[in-house]
Amino acid sequence: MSLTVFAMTGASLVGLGIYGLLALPQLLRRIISFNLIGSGLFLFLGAAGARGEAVDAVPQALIITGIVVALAASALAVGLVVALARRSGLVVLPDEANPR
Amino acid sequence: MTALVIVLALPLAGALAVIALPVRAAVPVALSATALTALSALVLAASVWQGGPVTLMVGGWQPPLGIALQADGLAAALIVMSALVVGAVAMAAWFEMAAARAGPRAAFGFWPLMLLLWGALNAVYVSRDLFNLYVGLELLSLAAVALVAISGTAQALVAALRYMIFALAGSLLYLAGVVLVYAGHGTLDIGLLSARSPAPGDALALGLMTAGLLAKTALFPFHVWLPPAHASAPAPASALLSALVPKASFLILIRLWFEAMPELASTAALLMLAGLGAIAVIWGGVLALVQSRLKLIVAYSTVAQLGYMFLVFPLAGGDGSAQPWAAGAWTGAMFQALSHGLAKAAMFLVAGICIAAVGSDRLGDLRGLARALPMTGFAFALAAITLMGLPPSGGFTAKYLLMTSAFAAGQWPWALVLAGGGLLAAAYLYRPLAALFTRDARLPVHPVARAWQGVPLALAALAVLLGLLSAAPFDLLQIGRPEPAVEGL
Amino acid sequence: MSLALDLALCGLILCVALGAVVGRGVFRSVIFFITYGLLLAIGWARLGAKDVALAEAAIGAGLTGVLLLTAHGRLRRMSVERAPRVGPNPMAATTGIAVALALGWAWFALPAPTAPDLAAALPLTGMGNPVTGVLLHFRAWDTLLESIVLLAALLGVWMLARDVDWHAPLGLRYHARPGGVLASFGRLLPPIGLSFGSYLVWAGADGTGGAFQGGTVLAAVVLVAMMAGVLPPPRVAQGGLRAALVVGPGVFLLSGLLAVALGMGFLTLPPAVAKPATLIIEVALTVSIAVTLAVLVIGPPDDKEPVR
Amino acid sequence: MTLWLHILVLGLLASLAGALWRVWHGPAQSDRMMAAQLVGTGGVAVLSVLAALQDWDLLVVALALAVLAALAAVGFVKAQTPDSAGDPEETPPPTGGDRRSRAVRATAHGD
Repeated sequence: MSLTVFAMTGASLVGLGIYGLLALPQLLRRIISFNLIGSGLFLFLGAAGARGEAVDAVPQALIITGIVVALAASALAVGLVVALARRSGLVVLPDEANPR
Repeated sequence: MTALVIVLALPLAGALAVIALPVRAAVPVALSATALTALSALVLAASVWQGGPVTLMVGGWQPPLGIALQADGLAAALIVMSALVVGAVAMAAWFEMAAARAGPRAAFGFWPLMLLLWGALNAVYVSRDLFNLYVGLELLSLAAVALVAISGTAQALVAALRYMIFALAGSLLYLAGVVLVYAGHGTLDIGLLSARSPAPGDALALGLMTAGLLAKTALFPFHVWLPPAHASAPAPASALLSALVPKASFLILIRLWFEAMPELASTAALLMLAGLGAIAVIWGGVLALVQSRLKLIVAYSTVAQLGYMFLVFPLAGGDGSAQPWAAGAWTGAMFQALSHGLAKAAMFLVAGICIAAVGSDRLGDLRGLARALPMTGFAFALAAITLMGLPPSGGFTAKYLLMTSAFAAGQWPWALVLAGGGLLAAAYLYRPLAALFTRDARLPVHPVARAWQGVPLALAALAVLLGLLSAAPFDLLQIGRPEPAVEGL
Repeated sequence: MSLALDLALCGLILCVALGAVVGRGVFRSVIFFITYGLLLAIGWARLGAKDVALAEAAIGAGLTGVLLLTAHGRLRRMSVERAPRVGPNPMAATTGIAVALALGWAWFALPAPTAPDLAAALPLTGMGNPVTGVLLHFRAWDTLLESIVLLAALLGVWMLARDVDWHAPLGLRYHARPGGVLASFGRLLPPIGLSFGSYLVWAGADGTGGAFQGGTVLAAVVLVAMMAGVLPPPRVAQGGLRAALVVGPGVFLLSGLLAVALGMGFLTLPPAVAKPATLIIEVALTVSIAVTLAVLVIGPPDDKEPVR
Repeated sequence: MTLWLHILVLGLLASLAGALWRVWHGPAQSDRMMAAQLVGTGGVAVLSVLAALQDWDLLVVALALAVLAALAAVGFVKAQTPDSAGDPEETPPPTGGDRRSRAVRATAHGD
């Protein structure tokens, strides 16, 4: 039962993160939303891996790998956001997709 | 097996060495790592050719515990194509990314990033483990985004950020599918998954993974990030990004739909994938037609050319996989992946030479450039022949195979797409060709080393040779092909 | 009773995530995200995943938090205009809810759990902690690639430097009042953190811990020391820094190639030497992870912020 | 005993909820940051009790949280100064338009 609670929390976190990603233009908040989606997925996986007799170690290892990868991606994304603000003062993406 | 290990490990080891060693050692180390890896790629392809797929259990652990790597014919072909492209890009970058031209920052960062990107590509080509593929894709995306940002302008940063957002969203969608697969089956190995007992969540998992990979492959309507990103990067980086990076996520799509979960491939889903591909061919072509910068034309052409590869899904997937035309369609799509890689890399390297020669890639500024740089103009023309799909190029073989399969399958609308896409390519490539080969030169031309000019020419020639000598790659691609159907065409 | 506990905890986690997404203002969002990492670490502890809890506490709550906080501080000063205020977005809400519902449905449709049998193979690795066994033996290729992913991100961050700053020390110029609280703290934390981080690496073989968790704690120590002005930030050109960045993945990769040269498979560690070899790899990885993460958060070489 | 420990954890979680309320309301940035530090302290407490309840290894997690919580506070303090790298302690007490009072004012405005 507890596992279901965690899995549902994970699913809701994914939903919340997707909302944030689509609805919030500020780039730092989008990075936060990415992290919410990732950790929600990991929570779901962790709950699924804890269903058996013993807790499955493989999902735990996958999740640790995933957390580190998410940190790497967040760091690069944050760096890009800061560099963009430094060059042009923007904290959201300009609307047009094409460079001139 | 040793060749496979070298192909996987040497680019990564080269990148580590380039980072650790003093800056002056970077170029020799990177070039020798590139040469050795390219040699091993050829050895690997030869051993696949002779002995069938090469398999490697990392650490000696069998799946589901360990990770299996396998180089089948398709992976070997992509590894060789990538080695050729990276080799050419490294040669061009030797001139173009020199510290005197590109600045110390870009000159430091380009080499390790190129090698990391290559290592990630090779890792993705051979991996049979869905989570390992996720890690490989992330490495690929981060290196690719960094290569876009290397130019340092605000415009490049915007393009890199947009790319990053799409790449991250794609990764997470893919990861969601991986999570569902592991929760349902307790394994991530593609081979074990094909023999699994189906679970209700499988369709959802496949859908999520497909959506994520489409975003990474820049299929319409997820293509908006690609042209600005590929056009903002320095030309050698653009060549890598456009020729190679989308092929990795496309290959995973092939692995999922043809090997891991072929029974889930419903006709409607396959038609939708190909339909999006068809729209991409037309829409990418139309947008390429209205651009005024060479790099943007070439980048939009990537959107269009990637679309052709998706015609493989209804022609060779699902129920169609047992049909006589499946082999032709499958091979045609893979030929498209290979020949587009070679030709597109050549075009971006040409763009780099143009920028070095006249300081701009606007069509108006390129007028008459072929008079001063005939090798470069000829290279662009050869690459254009492949992208238009004219005989005897590799692009022609690809489109011929796809078209005959489409007629044999009775799915003639795809043939219209192939024909229309070829006409559009001719139209959008005519403008830069006409500008290059016009008589009146506009701007003074800085001299460009002949060796540098020879690099894209060699790549473009290879793309044409792929069509002339299509028998060998054709046979290589059949090795380890899922469900080898009756050879019909 | 424990169900009530989990319900309360998950409720808090959801509230905090909601606060991070719908709350107005970026700073509030960032702070909620930091508390989110904290609560999530408790959640992992409840799920019995101690190693994940440790990783989440160190990375999710610690490093990502400080990364976002410093970025927010800089954006506030550098941005020309604020982000436009946005109202509720029905399209985004529908998409989010649909995906959440689909995942929720998938949970109830999951077949009975099947897991690979680790018990038989684990003794061959010499590891008592199955998670470490999976990370460094069964899925060693993942872990090697993952350590290289960090390096790729760092190269990417360095490429964001301006050309004029390239030879400057990494990050901003940190300074603190000599003898002040921060400077003293910068001297107090390192010994504690160093011993704790090293303990985590050592304990990882059989108990809770591991190279990534230990490396993150060490990175935190390095960061605090740099921010307190105790440790001068390095330059890209420094050979020692660059060697430290690659020693972990380098040793890992070379051990894998050595195994090939000796006629075993790629990344194979024979049971006889598995335990000491793993320890060497882990120590090297820890050094690289600590240094990479610290300079990743410090950011690219940067001289002075533009004043707007 | 187990029951009491459970009740203790629930009580601690309730106190965390109180701190979260402060994070939501602010109004100043420093209010939010201090509340987050309070959540960190509460989290360490929760983990310690959980260690007694489930597994003593969780004390390691609690310790990690305690060490890392300091990092966020340092990052916050650094972000408050105009050059984002200094120390608010460095300047004399506010006497008008100096650095510190500007930092404090920026803080009081919230976001």
